[in-house]
Amino acid sequence: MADKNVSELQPSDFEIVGNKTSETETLARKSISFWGEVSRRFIKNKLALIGFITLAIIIIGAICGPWISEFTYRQQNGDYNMAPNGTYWFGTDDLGRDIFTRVWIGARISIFIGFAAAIIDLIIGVAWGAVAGLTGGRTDEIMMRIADILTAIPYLLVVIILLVVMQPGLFPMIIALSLTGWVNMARITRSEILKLKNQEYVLAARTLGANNLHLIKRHLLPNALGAILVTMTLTIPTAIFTEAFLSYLGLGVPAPLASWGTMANDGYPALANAPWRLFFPGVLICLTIFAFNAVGDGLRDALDPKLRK
Amino acid sequence: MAEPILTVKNLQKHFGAKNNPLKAVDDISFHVMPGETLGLVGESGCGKSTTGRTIINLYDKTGGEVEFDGRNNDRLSRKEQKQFHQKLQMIFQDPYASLNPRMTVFEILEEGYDIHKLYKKKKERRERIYGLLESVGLNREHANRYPHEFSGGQRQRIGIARALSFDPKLIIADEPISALDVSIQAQVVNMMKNIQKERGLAYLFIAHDLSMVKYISDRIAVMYKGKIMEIGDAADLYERPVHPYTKSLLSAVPQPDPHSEKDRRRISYDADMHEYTEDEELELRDFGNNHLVYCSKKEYDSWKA
Amino acid sequence: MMNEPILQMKNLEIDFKTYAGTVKAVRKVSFDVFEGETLAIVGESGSGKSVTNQAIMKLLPQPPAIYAGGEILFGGSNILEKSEKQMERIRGNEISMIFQDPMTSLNPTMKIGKQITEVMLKHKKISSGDAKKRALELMDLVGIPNPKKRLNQYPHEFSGGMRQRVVIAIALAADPRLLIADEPTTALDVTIQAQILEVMKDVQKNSRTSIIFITHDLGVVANVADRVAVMYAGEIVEIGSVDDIFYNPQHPYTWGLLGSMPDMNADKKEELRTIPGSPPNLVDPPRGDAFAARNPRAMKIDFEKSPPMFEAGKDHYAKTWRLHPAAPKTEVPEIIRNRYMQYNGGDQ
Amino acid sequence: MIKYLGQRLIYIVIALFLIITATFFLMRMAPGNPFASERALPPAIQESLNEKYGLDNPWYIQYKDYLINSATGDFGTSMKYKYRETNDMIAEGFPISMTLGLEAMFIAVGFGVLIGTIAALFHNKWPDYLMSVLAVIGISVPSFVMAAVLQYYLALQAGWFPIAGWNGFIYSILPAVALASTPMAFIAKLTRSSMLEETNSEYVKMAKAKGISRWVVVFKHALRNALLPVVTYLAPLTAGIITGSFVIEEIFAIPGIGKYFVTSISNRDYTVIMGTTVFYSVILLLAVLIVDILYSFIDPRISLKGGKSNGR
Repeated sequence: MADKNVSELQPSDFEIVGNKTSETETLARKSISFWGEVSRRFIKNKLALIGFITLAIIIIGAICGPWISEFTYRQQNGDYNMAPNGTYWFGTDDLGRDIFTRVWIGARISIFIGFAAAIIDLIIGVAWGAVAGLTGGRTDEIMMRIADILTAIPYLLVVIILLVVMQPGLFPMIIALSLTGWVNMARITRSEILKLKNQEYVLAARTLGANNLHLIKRHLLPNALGAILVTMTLTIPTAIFTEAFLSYLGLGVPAPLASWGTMANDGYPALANAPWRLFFPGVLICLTIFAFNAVGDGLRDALDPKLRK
Repeated sequence: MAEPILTVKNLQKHFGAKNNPLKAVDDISFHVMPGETLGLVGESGCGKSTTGRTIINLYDKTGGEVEFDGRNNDRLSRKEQKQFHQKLQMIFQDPYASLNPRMTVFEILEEGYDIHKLYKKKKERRERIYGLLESVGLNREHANRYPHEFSGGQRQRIGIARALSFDPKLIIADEPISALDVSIQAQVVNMMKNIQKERGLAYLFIAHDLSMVKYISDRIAVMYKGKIMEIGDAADLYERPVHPYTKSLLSAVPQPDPHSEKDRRRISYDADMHEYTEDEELELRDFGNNHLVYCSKKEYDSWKA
Repeated sequence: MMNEPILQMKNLEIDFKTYAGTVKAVRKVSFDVFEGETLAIVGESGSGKSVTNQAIMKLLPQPPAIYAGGEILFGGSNILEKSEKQMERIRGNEISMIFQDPMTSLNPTMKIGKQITEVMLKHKKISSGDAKKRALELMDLVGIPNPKKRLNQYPHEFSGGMRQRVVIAIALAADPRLLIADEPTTALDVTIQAQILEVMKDVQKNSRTSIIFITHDLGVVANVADRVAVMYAGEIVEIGSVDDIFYNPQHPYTWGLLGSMPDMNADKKEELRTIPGSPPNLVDPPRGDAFAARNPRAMKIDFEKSPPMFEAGKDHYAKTWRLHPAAPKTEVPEIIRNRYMQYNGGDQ
Repeated sequence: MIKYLGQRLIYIVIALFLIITATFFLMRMAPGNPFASERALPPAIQESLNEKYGLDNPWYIQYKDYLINSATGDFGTSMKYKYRETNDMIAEGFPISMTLGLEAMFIAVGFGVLIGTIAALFHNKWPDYLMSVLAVIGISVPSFVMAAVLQYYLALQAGWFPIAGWNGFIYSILPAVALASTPMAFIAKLTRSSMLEETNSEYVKMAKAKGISRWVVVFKHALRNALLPVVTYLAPLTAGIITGSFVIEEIFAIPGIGKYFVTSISNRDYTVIMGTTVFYSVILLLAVLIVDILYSFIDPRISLKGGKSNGR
């Protein structure tokens, strides 16, 4: 219909045809599940995507790195402090060991420590936070006072003392890292549970007769999952950083095992003449911490309801 | 005369420290008849929402008794507990917070049946849920959608459908329409009235919008600082308010009519004007066809005349 | 009072760039504001009433907002062409604004006195001593008890109603010519709302300030307004005096609004008139009359061409083909007509 | 005010008590004997050393002595350097560590807030992206890697700075920057998101509607409220800087307490370890207290009578 102007309208134009309300009932947006929406927004975040890809590369490296190299991480093959070349892609250290293999073995250990510490934080922290948040009243008060006092204690000092006393090794390192790490997770879980506990859809479920278990399973945990996941992704890099830091103080995993931290510590004295010994583990530590932080921030923005257009 | 579906005697709910508690609900008593709508109005902080949530056991009461469907809700057997959760339901204010964002509408509506392990067979449950959707003016196609895809009005209707899962006898509506636009409010209110006519269920309608409450309620109770100031038949209370607070409240409501607005004078209310002395007995006194007003004996005589 | 308008809005168009496409939030809106009058702009959420008025102060962040067309004439020049520097001299000085939520419109860590005097010190050549004196006067004017003590207090020490009075005092500090109130009483209880409306009417009486009062509550409109503009889907669909709009409404949407609001004095329990369906999606607004899809008496032309503003009486216009000479005669719905005859003997 | 302070002081005492007890019992569990490090000492010397350090009385006596000594600030003599008193070591090293620490904190807070504010003001424009990249680098590169990089390029290759050692301001620049890099990045991120939140808040919109110029709105209104979360972060920041100093002092050979602490660890010199640990804990706990008091001055809503503001 060409766009008529006002004057040449005929009476037929004014015949009543009634409304078309059914059209207005259609839902504007196509149906997309919650997690579908979250991943769509996560991918649109460039930085988070770069972080995710870096992480994937590092994890693949950790898994297949040692296979594709013909050297083992312990093998001392006589070429001391060789710069990166055809055979030793990342060069060798002062005992002639191939840095490429050691760096990927180190990757396994560092990442494993990071995840292990984060998972322990998750288990203790979420349990402690959920119980405190759900029960409320006296128990909540006491549990949170304990958490406050624990945060007052300088976290790294306790870890250092612990490692000094216990024989340094993988297991004591994980214990040390997660000793006071869980407090942060507990606090975040508690605030999430407190916030969700008074949400109207949780009250509605309670009026339908749901018991606490049902509430946790169907409402509290799924909705608190976002915040917990974000905190976990940010705990891993802190744990990796702390492990490298402690190894630098000579409290790392004992030789011949090697984490990035111990490798960096060994490589430091030779900084002047064999910088690659510090360069490769150092860069990988930085990339891993960057990747987890980028993914963690990306997840937080993707889960943030406010940003939902 | 029929048994009231809900009887509340000297209900109290205090928050905060024992020595000087915040008396959110300060000794109120009222009843709701089957199929009736009792409006509960008052300004923010008067305790109307707390009253609703205490009756349905979302908050533990500090004192008093609540009897629903003839049974005191403190001494309920397991089976009676189940009945309590099925026959007494609640709808909430914020359309955006009353539905779990992670669940589809189908999952939201079937939650009641999961909890009470009813309608296990898939087909039977699906029929039941489609029925609920149709009773609130939505259709099957909306069942597998997520809450964020609906408008405020539609979400409020889903909340009502959820409350109808077990054909309740009483629904406590805690400010169900104050977050909606006026035209959408009218849609939801009309639907609530139709559902009431079809199913004969009662409403405890909590709100601060006095015009809408008058329209939907048979009887109205006015609350102020945790106490019921006046309770009576809706038209009677609006035309012949007795308590000074009710008068002040009604005088403050602007009407969609410029002429009457020009000469409407606001009456202010100051709680100390009563000058109650310690020994005066304050209680709800009957001013005829159970229009009760909270006042002292002295006031009763002077206002009655 | 109907002399030279102090503000003229002509065919204002505002779009918003969103990930779902460009939303045409304001579509060719025009209205005038005269000196000393209160123009109420009423509409439901999403009608564009708030966006239109924030454009007057050029407060819309760009991006995502785009001033897509039209002009706003104030003090002889077009506000849309003014630089940020020029706007800073107008905002708070010649035009000021009150927002909806008193709880968040005040800086929580700054004393009340300072937030009031800040405006005067910026716009008026006035010593801080005089500014403080003026602030005390203003606090008294808007009904804040013992202002001397309260001047040095912080926002969290004030109740909602008191905070809104402070906000009004701030808006009046540099005695502006136009005051834009964006749903100032929506977040308040009914008794406090009544007091705030009184304060605003008193202030207007003795200061000749024009007020644009944005709200969705028709009761408040009836109380404060001299003229009323009804907005729907980014357009003004009807504009006229408060009596025209309440007693002789011409646009079907205005009927719908009036019908869905229960009247406290009506004792009959007839069902509320509802407007079926929901407002259109403004990413691609409908070609014809935006309200056509929800209007049971919609005509063919409504779905093809957007109606111009038709004159329905002196200074009373409605944007509906109903008023076109060739359109079939349709009367104002019966329940609206007799509702007003019933208790004020209108001449209908 | 007093009630609030009292509550915080109780926390500090409890925390300190826990640390002292923890360190004491951890030391007891330590493998072998602190003196067994180099060569087996003849029994007579062994005997006198145990005597001197009271290692021969039952454990609870040792615990009691230890508690009294720590309370009175006497942390005994170093087991490694027989003639050195732990307190002297701390007295010597503390001023150096403090200067380094304060310098690093100044850089972290100063530049962190500056970068964060600029990034927020030029949201989604090139300064914002540049600042974000800087922040990501800061967070991803641990202090000891940054130290090595700075040392290698700026000191070794370019020669602008001394490689290590400590005499004069020039020596403190690289270590301070290395120490401050991660906290600075964190503060920048914190300030940026907090500034973004404040600049989009209602009261800032109100301030703009009052005709207040853009920069006055940012600095007089938004920034002050945006800094509240940064102030809360100051306590964990102090902890981060102190623990960071252990490695940085080691790398740059700075004779601060950090260095003593690290050497005492490798030498398993328990008295020095315990002494420095308790000393650090006292500093950290005081930092937490100072931050709390500072916070209550900035944010009037926190009334010190128990932290709850009593809006009318």
